Amino acid sequence: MIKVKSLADLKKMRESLQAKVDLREKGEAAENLVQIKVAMATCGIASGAKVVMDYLLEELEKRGINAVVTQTGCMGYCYAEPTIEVKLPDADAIVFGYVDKKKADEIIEKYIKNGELVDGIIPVNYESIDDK
Amino acid sequence: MHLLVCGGTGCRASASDSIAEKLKAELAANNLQDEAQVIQTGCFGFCEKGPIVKVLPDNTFYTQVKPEDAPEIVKEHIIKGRKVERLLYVDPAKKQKVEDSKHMGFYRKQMRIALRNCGFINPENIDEYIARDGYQALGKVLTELDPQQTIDIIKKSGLRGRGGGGFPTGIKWEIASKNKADQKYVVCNADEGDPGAFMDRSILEGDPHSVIEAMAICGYCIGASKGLVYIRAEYPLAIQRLRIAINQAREYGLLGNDIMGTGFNFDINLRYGAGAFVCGEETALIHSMEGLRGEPTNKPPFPAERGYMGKPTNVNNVETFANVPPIILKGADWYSSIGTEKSKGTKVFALAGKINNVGLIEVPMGITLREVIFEIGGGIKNGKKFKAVQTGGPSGGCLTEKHLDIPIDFDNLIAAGSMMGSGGMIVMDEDDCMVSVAKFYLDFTVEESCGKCSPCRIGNKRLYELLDRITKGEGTLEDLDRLRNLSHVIKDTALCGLGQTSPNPVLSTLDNFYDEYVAHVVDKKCPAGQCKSLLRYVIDPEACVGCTACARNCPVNAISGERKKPHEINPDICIKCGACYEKCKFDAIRII
Amino acid sequence: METVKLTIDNKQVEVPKGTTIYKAAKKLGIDIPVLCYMELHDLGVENKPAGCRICVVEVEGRRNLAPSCSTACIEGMVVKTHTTRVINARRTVMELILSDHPKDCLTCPKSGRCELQDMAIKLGIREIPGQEYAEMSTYRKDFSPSIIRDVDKCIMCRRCETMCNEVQTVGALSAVNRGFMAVVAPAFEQDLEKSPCTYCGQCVAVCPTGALTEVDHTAKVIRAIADPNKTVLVQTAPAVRAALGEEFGLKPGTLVTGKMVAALRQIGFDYIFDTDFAADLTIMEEGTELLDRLTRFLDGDKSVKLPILTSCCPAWVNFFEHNFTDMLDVPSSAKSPQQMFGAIAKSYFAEKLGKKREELVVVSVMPCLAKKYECQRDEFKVDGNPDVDFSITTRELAHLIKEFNINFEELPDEDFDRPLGESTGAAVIFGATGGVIEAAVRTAYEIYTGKSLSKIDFTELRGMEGIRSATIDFNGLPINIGIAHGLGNARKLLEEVRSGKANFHAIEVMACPGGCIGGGGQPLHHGDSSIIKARMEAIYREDAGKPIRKSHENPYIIKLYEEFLGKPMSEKAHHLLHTHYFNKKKDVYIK
Amino acid sequence: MSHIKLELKPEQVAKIKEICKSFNNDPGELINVLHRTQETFGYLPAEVQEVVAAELNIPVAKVYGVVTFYSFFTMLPKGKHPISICTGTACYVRGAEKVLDEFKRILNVKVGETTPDGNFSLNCLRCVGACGLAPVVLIGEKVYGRVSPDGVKDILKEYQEQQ
Repeated sequence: MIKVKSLADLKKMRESLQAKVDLREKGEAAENLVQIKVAMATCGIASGAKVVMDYLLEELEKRGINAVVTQTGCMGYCYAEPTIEVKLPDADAIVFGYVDKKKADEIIEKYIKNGELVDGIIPVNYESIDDK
Repeated sequence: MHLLVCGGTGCRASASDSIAEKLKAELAANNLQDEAQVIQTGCFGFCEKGPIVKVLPDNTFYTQVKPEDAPEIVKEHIIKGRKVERLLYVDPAKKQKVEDSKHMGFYRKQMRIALRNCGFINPENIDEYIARDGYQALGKVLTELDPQQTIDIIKKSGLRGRGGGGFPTGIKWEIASKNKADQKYVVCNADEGDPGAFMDRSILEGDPHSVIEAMAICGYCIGASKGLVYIRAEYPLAIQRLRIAINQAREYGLLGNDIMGTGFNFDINLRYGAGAFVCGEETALIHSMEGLRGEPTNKPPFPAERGYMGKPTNVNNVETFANVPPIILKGADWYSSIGTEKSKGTKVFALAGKINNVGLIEVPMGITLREVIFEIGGGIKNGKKFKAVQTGGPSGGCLTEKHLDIPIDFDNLIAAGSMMGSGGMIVMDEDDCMVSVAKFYLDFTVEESCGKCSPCRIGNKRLYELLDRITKGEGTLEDLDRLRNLSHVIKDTALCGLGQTSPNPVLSTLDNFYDEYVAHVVDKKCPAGQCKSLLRYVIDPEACVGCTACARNCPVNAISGERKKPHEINPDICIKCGACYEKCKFDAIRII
Repeated sequence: METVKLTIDNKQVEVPKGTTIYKAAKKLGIDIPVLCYMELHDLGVENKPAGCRICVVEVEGRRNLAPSCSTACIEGMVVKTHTTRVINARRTVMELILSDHPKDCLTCPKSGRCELQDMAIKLGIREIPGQEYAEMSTYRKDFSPSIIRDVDKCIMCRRCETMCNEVQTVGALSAVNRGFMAVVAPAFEQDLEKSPCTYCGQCVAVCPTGALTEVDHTAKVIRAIADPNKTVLVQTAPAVRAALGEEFGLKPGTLVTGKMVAALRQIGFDYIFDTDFAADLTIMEEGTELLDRLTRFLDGDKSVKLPILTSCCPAWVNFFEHNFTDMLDVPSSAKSPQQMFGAIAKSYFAEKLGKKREELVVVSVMPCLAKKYECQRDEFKVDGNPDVDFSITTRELAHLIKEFNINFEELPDEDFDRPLGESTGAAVIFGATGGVIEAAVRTAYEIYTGKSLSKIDFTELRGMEGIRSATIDFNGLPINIGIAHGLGNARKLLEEVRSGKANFHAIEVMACPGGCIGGGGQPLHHGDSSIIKARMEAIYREDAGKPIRKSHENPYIIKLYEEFLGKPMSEKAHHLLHTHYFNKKKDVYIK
Repeated sequence: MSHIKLELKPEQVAKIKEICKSFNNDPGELINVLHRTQETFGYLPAEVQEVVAAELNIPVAKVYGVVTFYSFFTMLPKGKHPISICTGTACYVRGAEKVLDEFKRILNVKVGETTPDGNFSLNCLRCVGACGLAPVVLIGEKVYGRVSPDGVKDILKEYQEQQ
């Protein structure tokens, strides 16, 4: 089991974890690694985020797309739940709202495969803590 | 290239659909459909200047676009690569046209500190938190700072409690640190009970480690080795994620004994609420954690002196804690540079009600209600007129048009007759009857009053009864005076924060919507058309063709009239069910 | 001691740090009205939920009004106790309380002694705005053998809850429900009868309103007196004479034994007897039992249960039947004086009169509510006929006297009837905590040692402290004695005994703070515990003035044994004067 | 208040004892104990409270005082499908009351009641924090968002057909 025994330990750990993330983002498979986050807070799950997440996991594998699907917390767009964030290699992350299976299919086929945007983008309108 | 057309409700109302159509047609006409695509998006949250069209990849932001602008956009921008100057957004402060929307002030309206990781990391994976500087703040204070230095940072940052009262967090910690005891406690108040507020839930669901880390920092500062999270049982997902997070932190040795080899011990346990709003009050919360009825007790003694199990206890809410790690890492000066003079940093609000973009937002203190409601929130649903916004939950008040440009902070909201509360913002439109809204809140307080002190136990019931009479048309002008006096006395005499603030919805609506009250008691009318007892259904003889549909559908036979002649409703029999109104094909039924 | 200086109503005052505004004002002679607040200083009991909000005052610089009962004084504080804001708030809050309170004052048992009524008068409440459409919280009425709960009248002062839980540790009452329907009640809002209530009546003694009152038996008593076929006997408990006068405006601590007897005679009782007689009898039985257990113990009999526990307090009996079910064979088997009196009256005295027991009605006047329950217990009945028919409280007797239009103060002193009216000083002190054990020691010592006591007063056994102990030298044999009053103290002491930490030979327990003088049936002290102290002094005064002060020297007791019982703990005595105890713990593990 | 009588079986008593023991029979854990007990039994009838009180060594009146203080605890058994209507502010302004009325009308029960067949019980709760979906209805664990009065019938149908 990993134990953080000191601050130095923790810093080392952060670096290796960040590197891991970087690797995921910029590593060998960078050309085709897609990262998807599904907002899975109460509102999201209540409006069907779990179904969407399961669908994405299954379909991406079936369609042979190299992707990482993870859950995350509330993105804040409660009016547009379920929401997912898709980050293609070398592109800014894009948030899609009102995602159901049909929409997810469209996102895979059009955006993920071909980089074509589809309806239902949620414009991100905040500054993150890292911006300042 | 992409042409993003705002498909938010506000822009749609102003013809964004036909703009998209036009753009598509124009592109097709120029045989550019493969070069550029038209995409309808969710709301840009800038409905005031809608409809919006944004061009990617150059981030050009066109405002107040009309369908007839489509040919120009395609010809100039897409074909010739020249921006359509006259449609560009003009920065109101600098009076300059903004070419790249990344430089628009609008995008700085929201700023995420407490929500920094929500929606970014997998809350069930501690590694992702650590990769985003998680537990660095704890490490820093444990190895580089002593408790007082840490408290000084928090004090200097100007952080105030986000649970409602706005008490300076650093001072609270300092008091608890100075009280000597063999055991002290850090308590996280996650009993978010304001209806319409869900920021604490979102933080716990999206970033539980930030709360754990901050509690440990607090434990170090005040000299406590035990932490407790008092969390609503109604939040199963938050409980689950918090549990997972605590276990992971323990596994990593970030909770438990000798954290990071510094000799500091700290661990956290959960206590569940069981559905009592009053337990958001810290003394009531402590009693509840002790297995008792959640009744508040008189302060002083404050929990910092005598709290959980009679020991010094520091209670902060979830959002307050979530702000702590960034303050430690980025410094007090960074934090205090955000916000207003007396209210530093950001505040998370839950926008709900009759607003387009219901959601969770985090904004710097000092932003105006107008910006929040009309820009971030995308304005009022269905193009209705804004009437009021209720902040502070059952303890707060209703703010109106005239308050829209007040910079939001703790003190300004109180001055305006409301309060920050935990951050719920419920927007109301012209269809909402303010007497009914006040009654709704009083119904809540009556149900949630613990019953310990007489002003709250009986007084709120009487306030509710008065409001109920008014909505039924039985009120008098004297009742309005009674409402006011009773409200003031309850505020003045109730034992705890719940009772002391429970009349706020009454007082603020009395202050801001007195005419509406008068309409109820004098004219016996409800201007918003909400109070059933005050409505009257009548048939407009001009419009009525005598089809008899209304008479046939009336469940109590209150409608009479000959076929092909105007009908009449007998108000003595009518039960105001509205069946006739719905069945009439000729709009002949009027509600007055 | 650290002190703080503050200003109240423009007057300077200096008080110890931590003093409340209410007490600081009192020091200045300013009486801030309080309703829920109650302090029984001598007993260390304080009830300050800060719930009623009547005692609010204005504190300069404070946003809202402060409850003076629970707000500590701070250096430099400026307090105003009667500004317009305060008066308006107090009056409005009072109107609110009254808007949820029944208006049947005319027939309310508390009328005239009701603190809420007094407050309404003091604050000049003349009408309750909006009463016609104000909903009231209503609850089922609860009639137990001793106590009536009419909690429509409850104002949530929580005094009863404090007494029941913190002082008595009985735990029958708790605040239940929330908000408007919040009230103090037993579990599941069932009747007290189904709760572990001991009927000690301390809740009734402190209730400011008519929410908790005693079951009134005066009408039944009057009917019995009026019945020509009944011979009505009355017995009066020792603590009654030390408190009854208060109901007629006499100073607390005034002894009214003679006037009380005269009044009872005027009311029309056929025989005016004294429970004190039975108290002396109790000493004979209980004292003998103590010596018997002690001798057997000293002889090495391992089966002997020590310490012996007194059993004259019926609330205490109820308490251990609920809470110390593993120790049911430890208390003395002697009945209480009330029941001994009834048993003797309906046997020995009935024989003397040549009447059947059914023709006799025995009424007891008690400082106690549990006595009402006790006299209804099945084991104290013969073929359904109870040894004691009705037990009325000191307060009820005062009502009777008033109803019979008797000018109490003007009454001459009269004497009890014989034979059951003769008693000793040892019997009188039964009324105060420590008195029973002192009386027992006086007798047991002389019987055990065969010597006469040189000093009759055992001051080491007296006092107001909750738990006391003393060792009495029985001619070289140290006898360890424990005393507890208040059931919470009794629980503590008994738990020590159970765990083997304490080593006593005899323990006296009285359920009520101060003993019977502080009983639930006494004139209301309204939170002034000095009244209880004054009664105690009166009790010891009465003892000191008695010609005979040891129970075994009571000539009528001696005669009773000679003529009827034989000797203490004889078979007949056992049959008439002893009892056994039941396990009343609710069996929750139902199949 | 009406109370449903329940006779406890020895194994039920053992279960309660086990729950209490898992919290070290600590009276301070009363609320956690009650949560766990209600999870097990569905509600907290008087007898269950008696056992909890005995195990934690506190007066049963105090246990009842706590049970009646917190709205999460109930002494009445819930229906097979407990329906909870969110009447938080966001749901209120978006028409929760009309949705509630429709449930009342169709099921013919009042708030707090259970249908005679024991299938549905109707309750209100304050804010589940899903205000974006207002008005919100919960049936069991399932959340229904943006419910309109017209939609009530369809929602109920899902459960009625299961019979």
